[in-house]
Amino acid sequence: MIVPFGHVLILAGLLFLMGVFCTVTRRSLIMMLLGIEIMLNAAAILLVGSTLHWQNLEGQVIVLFVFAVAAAEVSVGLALIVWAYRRTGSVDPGDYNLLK
Amino acid sequence: MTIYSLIFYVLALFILATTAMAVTRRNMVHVVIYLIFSFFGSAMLFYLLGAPFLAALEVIIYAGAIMVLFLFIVIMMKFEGGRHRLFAPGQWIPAAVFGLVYLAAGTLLVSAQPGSRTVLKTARATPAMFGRYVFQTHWLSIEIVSLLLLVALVGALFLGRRTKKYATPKSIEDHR
Amino acid sequence: MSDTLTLDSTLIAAVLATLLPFASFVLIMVFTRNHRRLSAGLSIGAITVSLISAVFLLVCHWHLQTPLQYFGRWVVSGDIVIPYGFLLDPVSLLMLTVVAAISFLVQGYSLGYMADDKGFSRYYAFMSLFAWAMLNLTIAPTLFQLYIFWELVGLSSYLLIGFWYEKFSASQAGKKAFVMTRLGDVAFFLGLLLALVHLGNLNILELNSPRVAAQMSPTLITVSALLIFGGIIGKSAQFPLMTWLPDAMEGPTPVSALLHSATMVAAGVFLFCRLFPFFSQSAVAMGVFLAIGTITMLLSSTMAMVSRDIKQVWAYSTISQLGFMIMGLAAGSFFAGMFHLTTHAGFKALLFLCAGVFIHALGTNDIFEISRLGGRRLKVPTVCMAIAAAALAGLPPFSGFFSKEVILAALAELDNPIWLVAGLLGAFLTAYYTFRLIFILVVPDQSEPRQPDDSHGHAGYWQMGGPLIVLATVTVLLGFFQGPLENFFGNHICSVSAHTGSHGWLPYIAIATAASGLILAWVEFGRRNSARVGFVERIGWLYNLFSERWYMDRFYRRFVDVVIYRIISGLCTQNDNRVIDAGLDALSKDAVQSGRFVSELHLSMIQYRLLAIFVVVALLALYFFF
Amino acid sequence: MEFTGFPYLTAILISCIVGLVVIILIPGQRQVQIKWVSAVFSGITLLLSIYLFFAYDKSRGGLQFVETYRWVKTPGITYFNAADGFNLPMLLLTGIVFFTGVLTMWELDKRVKEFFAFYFLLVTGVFGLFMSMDLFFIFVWYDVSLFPMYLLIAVWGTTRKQYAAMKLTLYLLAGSALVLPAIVFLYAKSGLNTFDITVLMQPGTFTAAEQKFAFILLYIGFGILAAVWPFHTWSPVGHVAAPNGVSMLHAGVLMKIGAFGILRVGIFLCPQGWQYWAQLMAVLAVIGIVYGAFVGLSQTDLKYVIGYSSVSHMGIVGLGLATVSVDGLNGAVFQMFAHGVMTALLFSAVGYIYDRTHTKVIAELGGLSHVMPVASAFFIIAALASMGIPCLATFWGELMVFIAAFKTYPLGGVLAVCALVISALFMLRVVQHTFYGPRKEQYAQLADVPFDLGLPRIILLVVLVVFGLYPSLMFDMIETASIPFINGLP
Repeated sequence: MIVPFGHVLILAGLLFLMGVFCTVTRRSLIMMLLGIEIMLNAAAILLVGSTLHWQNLEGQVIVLFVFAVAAAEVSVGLALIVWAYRRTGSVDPGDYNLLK
Repeated sequence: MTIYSLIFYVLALFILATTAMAVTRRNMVHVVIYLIFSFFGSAMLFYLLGAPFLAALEVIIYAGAIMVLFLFIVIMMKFEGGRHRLFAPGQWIPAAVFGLVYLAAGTLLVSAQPGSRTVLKTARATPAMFGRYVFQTHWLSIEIVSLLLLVALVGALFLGRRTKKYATPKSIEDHR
Repeated sequence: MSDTLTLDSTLIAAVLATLLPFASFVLIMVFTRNHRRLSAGLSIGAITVSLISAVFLLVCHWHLQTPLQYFGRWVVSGDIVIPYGFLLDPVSLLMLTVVAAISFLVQGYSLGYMADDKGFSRYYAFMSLFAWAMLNLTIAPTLFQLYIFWELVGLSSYLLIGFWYEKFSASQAGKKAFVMTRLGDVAFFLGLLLALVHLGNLNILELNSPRVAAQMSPTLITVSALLIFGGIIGKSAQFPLMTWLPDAMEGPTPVSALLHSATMVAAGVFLFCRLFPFFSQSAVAMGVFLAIGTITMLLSSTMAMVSRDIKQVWAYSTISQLGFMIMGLAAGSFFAGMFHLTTHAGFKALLFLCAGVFIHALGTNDIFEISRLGGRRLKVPTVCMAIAAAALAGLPPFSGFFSKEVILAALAELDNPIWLVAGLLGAFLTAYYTFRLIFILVVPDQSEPRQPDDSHGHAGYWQMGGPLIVLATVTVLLGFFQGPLENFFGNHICSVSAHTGSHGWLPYIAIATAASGLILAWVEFGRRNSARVGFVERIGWLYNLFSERWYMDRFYRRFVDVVIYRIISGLCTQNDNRVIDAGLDALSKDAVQSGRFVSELHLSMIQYRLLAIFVVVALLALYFFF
Repeated sequence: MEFTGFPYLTAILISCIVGLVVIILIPGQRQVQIKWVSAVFSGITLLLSIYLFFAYDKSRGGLQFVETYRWVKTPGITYFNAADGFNLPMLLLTGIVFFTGVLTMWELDKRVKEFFAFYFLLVTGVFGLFMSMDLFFIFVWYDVSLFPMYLLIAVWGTTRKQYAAMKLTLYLLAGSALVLPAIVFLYAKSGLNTFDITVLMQPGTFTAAEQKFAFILLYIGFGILAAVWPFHTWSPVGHVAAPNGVSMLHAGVLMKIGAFGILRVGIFLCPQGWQYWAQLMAVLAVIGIVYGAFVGLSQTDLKYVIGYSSVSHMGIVGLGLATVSVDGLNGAVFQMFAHGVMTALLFSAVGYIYDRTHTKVIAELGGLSHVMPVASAFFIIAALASMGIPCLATFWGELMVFIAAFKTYPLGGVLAVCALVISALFMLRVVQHTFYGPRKEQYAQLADVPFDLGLPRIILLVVLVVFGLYPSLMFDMIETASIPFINGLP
């Protein structure tokens, strides 16, 4: 007997919100990437919780894949950031407005 | 209230608090450190929720590999901070509005979900059990993911090459 | 009554009388603009034929029993039929003759007066247009036709008053005349529509028949009579709309003579005569008319007392005499109005034409100036003007005496003596201002040194003199035709003569009033060593009041400037620019702006885009789950 | 394909299109040739429209010169042209204004080829709209006539031409955006699978509610083009900016398209909606009449004054349509015709003056009667027509409308009649300040209008006078359509 499922949902939800907040408000590419990590983590927590809820191992499997994808994403993402930083000297997303 | 639930709430508070601290820090190194704590908390939560293997992975991959990667980058690049306000009003106000909408939607969703009141029972998926399940049902996906990781590795290497052309940082205005 | 077009001599004469001036107008405008003599010849030829036809018609139908009508289909639309035709009855026959005669004389006179003008051909074209409109107006059988030509008279008077268009004041006067009469015409038009809606047609004879009362309630009759009278107010320069007429003196003097004697302004009184039986069905309306006529007469008499401009004096006197005619008609005497209209046409034309000779010869409008330059040595106009002035003042045996006497008799018939008193006061003032002018002109000014000036041996002098003599003869003789004329109208079924001749004392009082006016004028202006200053001019504020036309003009000017131009027109324009246009521009700017905003979501910083994505997802979630 | 006799109506369209093609084929440097070709082909359309006007059998009435061709069968689109008492005056008007407009632009020397090509395209649309009896084609022609307008103003215009062209186009497209849904709505609701107006106008096709809905859309949509009061601001701006020949077409014909559209589509298909909304129409029309006159009073630009007088006059047309009576329809259609000719004359006269003096500002002009009496006379007569002087055509249209309005809406009628004074005031003001007054030095060298350039003005003037002296010519024609239509109303 741990907690009602809803509490896990709320925890994951709040964590996700923080991730979103971090992603969209911090003016730094690295912080954006970190925000994404927070969101992924929130999703992972939710998936683990739902595994317990429905007594189905599938959720944990997805978390496994999430970790893998997160690792790949971070490596490529950071490499991109570094590359872009070298090229422009800025990690401020507001400076990347060449589309305008 | 059982001891498990107490642990859950403590962990939840810990995760939320460290994450919140991470989001609001100006110093990147601090951010990363806080997040590492947050991920440690998450790992313990996983353990509590019956996923010891994933808890281990969380510690190894997230708190270990990914965060350390971030740490290296942050330290290596020496991004100057403090140029901007931490939260520009033009951004955090819409984000706060979104947050309210999100909270409202979330609250409604959670409360409307009949399953959300069912209390979770303790259970445990041992690493052996988990591994057997994964490789019985998802072996192809595992292979594809491993390929993905390989590609990511190559890609990161490719991007990380120092080319002469872009050796010196330039301002964006020069590219306009 | 003949409703079909049969070609008899009467019809041919009527067509000739009414159509030829138009033909000459078109011919002059299109072909002979650069041939002065040809233009004048065309115009005068046309009006001569008109005059002969008119006289022929008058003589032929002297003993006319029932009115003759000729109709041709002109416009048919739905259930509205507008015929074109002729109505021949004593009123129209007499008026036709008068109009044709005056037009003829004025055109002959203009040969001399306008000889040096570069717009000679144009002048004659407009004259022809005017004659055409006026002649058709007089013999219109329906109010519609009358209204149409009424408008055309307004138009041609606009063209003639503003004839010297290089003068700003002239074009301004023309505009003023047109707009003010138009104001009356709108009322006229509305009254006409009111009658049309309730009666189904606008035949004048049917309007005048007693059957109208069966189809229209008394209130309606009153309202439509008052509205139609609005047209008379405008055209005949009655009380609220009288100020255009003095300004209309900006036109060439023959034009003033034509406009203010027998034609344009008389058209209003003519309309009153035309619709006399219809109007007299409403006692209220007649009362209003009487009041307006009286006010007009007195007001304009006072204005005439202080004017120094010879044409202005006669203009004011025209207004006052028109008011007098309206009084007579409104008092219930059809004959009084019509008779005075006829006599007035003669002597007023004479007055203006004489004034024209002075102006033409001496080059000034100021009476003191004319006197100083020796105007009295122009014998023919001086004598003619004296005759006409005597007629205007109502001295026997000139024509004005007889017609004024008839009007006063009609006023005496009324219950309230105040109208008679007002009439006598008017007669007194008329005699005063008339002879004021005459004395100023005739009696040499002792204070000024005499200047020998023989410049009046002018080329056009006798061309101008001829019509004067003819008119002077008419003025002297016409009064004695009162009896036959009365008989002529007696045959007319509509004639409601109130003249009973029971006021044997009235002629003496009238003569006494006129004579006292004359004597006062003599004391102030005619006597040797007189100060030549009228009693009004000694009272400063009264002089100002009179010479500023009771401030009516200023009021109108201010009213038009402030209310029409600045407030209403300004507000509408502002509304157009600031509200409608600016609103639309703002709308389109907002549209562009919102387009920009939407494009921001595509083009702006990645974080905004992300935020937008999240918001949309959240909203979609809300939408799909609830 | 059903043609009864020679297809005169199609011949008009064909002569426009052939003219257009020929103009395109001629090299652009040969300006004189292009002008002659334009004159010849527009002359052909004029002759054809005159022929139609007189060949129409008034005793028989109804639709004549019918040409039908089932074009696209599935949705029921028919190429269906016909002439009746309503559109023959409009065709005649278009022919007259087209021809005289070409002659008025005789002195054009900038991109002549393109100008006349667009001019022909515009007129093709106008002719097509007037003669078509098929909703689909009416909409297509409507848009065909709108689009060249933008270029004609934006390229050859003068004052704030970009703004004016853009505004006009947006306005008119907004109008067509209202018309299209209404047409589709009617098409769908009828269930008859046809765009044929004669079929759709049978009583009972649409319920009262449907008619009310569709009519208000059509009224506003076409009303924008007819400069109905709150939607009028495009028209003065457009008049001012457009080159003179285009102003003539624009005020003379294009605004009539709006009123004619209300009549042909709105009133024909939705008679009940028409009766329901008539009060609104009358109110807007009266406001337009009075308002246009007052705004015209304080304008400083010659063409703006004419533009606002057009707003006022189109209000009279609207008032006539709003009365739901034979007299009102007669008056409205007559007024459309008369106003078209009159405005064309006004703009044509202004065009000559503007080409010489290079200004349209009233305060800068003055004393022009001294140097160009004939040119002034044209303007003055047209101004008199605009004031509603009898014996010029506009008088009769106004008269009929006022009579009808006085019967139906006494108050509105009174107000509209009172506006006559204001319109007299502002027209006389313009005449006084432009043509009267002392001779001005800077204009002393100008020449009066020669005969060949005066020709278009003479034609317009003659038309104005002929229909002013003998209006029955037109009323008899209109009545063949209006009386059966009003009698056929439920």
